[in-house]
Amino acid sequence: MDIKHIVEAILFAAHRPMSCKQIQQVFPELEQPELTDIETAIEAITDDYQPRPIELKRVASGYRFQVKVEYSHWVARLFEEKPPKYSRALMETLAIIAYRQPVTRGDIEDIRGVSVSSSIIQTLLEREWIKVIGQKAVPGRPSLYGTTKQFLDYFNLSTLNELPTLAEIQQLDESITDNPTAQAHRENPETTA
Amino acid sequence: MDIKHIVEAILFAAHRPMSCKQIQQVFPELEQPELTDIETAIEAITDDYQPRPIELKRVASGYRFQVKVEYSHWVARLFEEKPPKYSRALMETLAIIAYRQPVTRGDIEDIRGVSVSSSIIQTLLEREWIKVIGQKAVPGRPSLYGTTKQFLDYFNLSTLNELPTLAEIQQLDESITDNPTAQAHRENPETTA
Amino acid sequence: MDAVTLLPTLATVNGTSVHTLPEDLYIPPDALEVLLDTFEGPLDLLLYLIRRQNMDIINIPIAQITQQYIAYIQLMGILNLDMAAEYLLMAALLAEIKSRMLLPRQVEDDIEEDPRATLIRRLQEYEAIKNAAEQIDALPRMERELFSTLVDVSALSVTQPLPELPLHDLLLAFKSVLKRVDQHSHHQITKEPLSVRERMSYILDNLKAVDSCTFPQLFSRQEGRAGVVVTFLAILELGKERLIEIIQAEPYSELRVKAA
Repeated sequence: MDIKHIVEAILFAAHRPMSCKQIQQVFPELEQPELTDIETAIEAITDDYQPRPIELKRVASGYRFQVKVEYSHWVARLFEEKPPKYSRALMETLAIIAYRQPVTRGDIEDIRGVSVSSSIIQTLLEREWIKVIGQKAVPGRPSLYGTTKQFLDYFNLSTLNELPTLAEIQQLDESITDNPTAQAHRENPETTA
Repeated sequence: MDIKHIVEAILFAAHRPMSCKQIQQVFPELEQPELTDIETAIEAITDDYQPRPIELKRVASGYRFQVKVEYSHWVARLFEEKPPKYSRALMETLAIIAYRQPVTRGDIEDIRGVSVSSSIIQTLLEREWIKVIGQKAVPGRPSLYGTTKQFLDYFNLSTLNELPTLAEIQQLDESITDNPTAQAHRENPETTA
Repeated sequence: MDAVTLLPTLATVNGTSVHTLPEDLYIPPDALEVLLDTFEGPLDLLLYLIRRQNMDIINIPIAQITQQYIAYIQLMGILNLDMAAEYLLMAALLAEIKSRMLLPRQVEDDIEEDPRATLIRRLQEYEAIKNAAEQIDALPRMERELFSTLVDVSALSVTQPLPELPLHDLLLAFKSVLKRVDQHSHHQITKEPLSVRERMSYILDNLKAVDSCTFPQLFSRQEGRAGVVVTFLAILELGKERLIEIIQAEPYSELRVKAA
């Protein structure tokens, strides 16, 4: 059998990058081709796949087939996972920043009565719902956080003033929702919107 | 971008069999090709890989790329673990479920003439080769078992029809005796069975 | 037969110990070693006996096969092999068929199914399944002859969708904060209009980029009176919370505002 075909089969079936030496070892002892033969085969295979959407790529530990980067956009949906849900702590933190801005992390902790993890602040910053708008003039100069335009956009508000007042929030009925998908959410925690 | 290339990239990236419908769903909503376009692409890809050591194979749950059987000798050496072996009892139980589904454990025992151990049923369920497809309307309501798509996938089949044909059960002559020579060539259309 | 002849007593048939095998009892020596392990049950053993002697299932000589089967069973007993009850049941069934066949036939009025026919059908069905199982076992299968391809996708940049956050959920979270604060807190959540808090953030954010700005620069004429009021309240609140400094270098000079 053709060495090139065997090498190609091995590269496709291996669950890890394979060096020429490792490919050689896969052959039974008495049938092992020379390393140069394997290199030649790899070159030929690399050329063969030029027009295809996958490529034989050399990485640190050897060769492996991979999907060409330009197809990311197309195959991405294969790997999309159900989006996670935000924690209660994150929602409370965000709400406090929205209503009490500008606030420091210490302020948020005072109000919530528990510490606020860095990862929550990090997530909110990455989501661009909050930003650092200054430093408080106290020892340690903690960052002051405020909400962003993206925050308003996400919640479909034109100004912060459109958020319900504290009084309105106190009246908020837990069973009434502004958003039918949010309702479905609570009725069936398994489904993700 | 060419649909064929995208379909090929999806099939390679999926790491599981993909049906035409599933492939279609991977495309962004407004760019989804027709199912017939995907079928055409799959045919073209299948042809393209004819000369190569891998093939696009149709199994029960869809299409998957796999190494051609003739290369298994080499490729098997990539894996240190020996492939799992299954006992005759398990294979016979599986065969009965495949050919006689839906069947209860009692039916399987009747055909094999011995009791079926729970561990065999358990193994088959865990491998997802069989599943409970209902309960028989008799006292005790025993589970009815049937085979799954994963069973067909594993054995490289696309439908149950591709299973080896079962030997036909010969009809019996009514007047059978203990004397084989006297019976050997007698034909009698009235049969008991 | 060597393995067999080593045994002191092969079987006890009708109270007599049998030391040599009857001529018509065919027991291949290789079968003895793995006797019960090899057979998947009484049907399998029967099939084995039939097939080894090239008999036709449809026309099994019941007398002969019964004798052989029972000899096997007895042998198993002697060898102390764990024998499933099904084997004994089959021996009983065979004996019954044999005795019924010796009786004169009751033609036509015999509505009961011929027990031999039932056995033959079961043997046929079992043999068909047994053969099919062997064929399925021989099919190319994953992990043994078939190997899926694995193409790396780690180079692909896949963006994960971000969690959704319905406004209602956000407000409910805040409501529970307010409840906790009400219950046991020295902390007051004051009831300033949100426009003031928003403006506070806006002013601070703008002061971040510059060292300082003049007081009038914070106001925008286009916003009208209401806007001016909101900005003024925001500046006062920022000053109160010591987030900004309002500086006047000398009397009557321009007021300047800078971040604290």
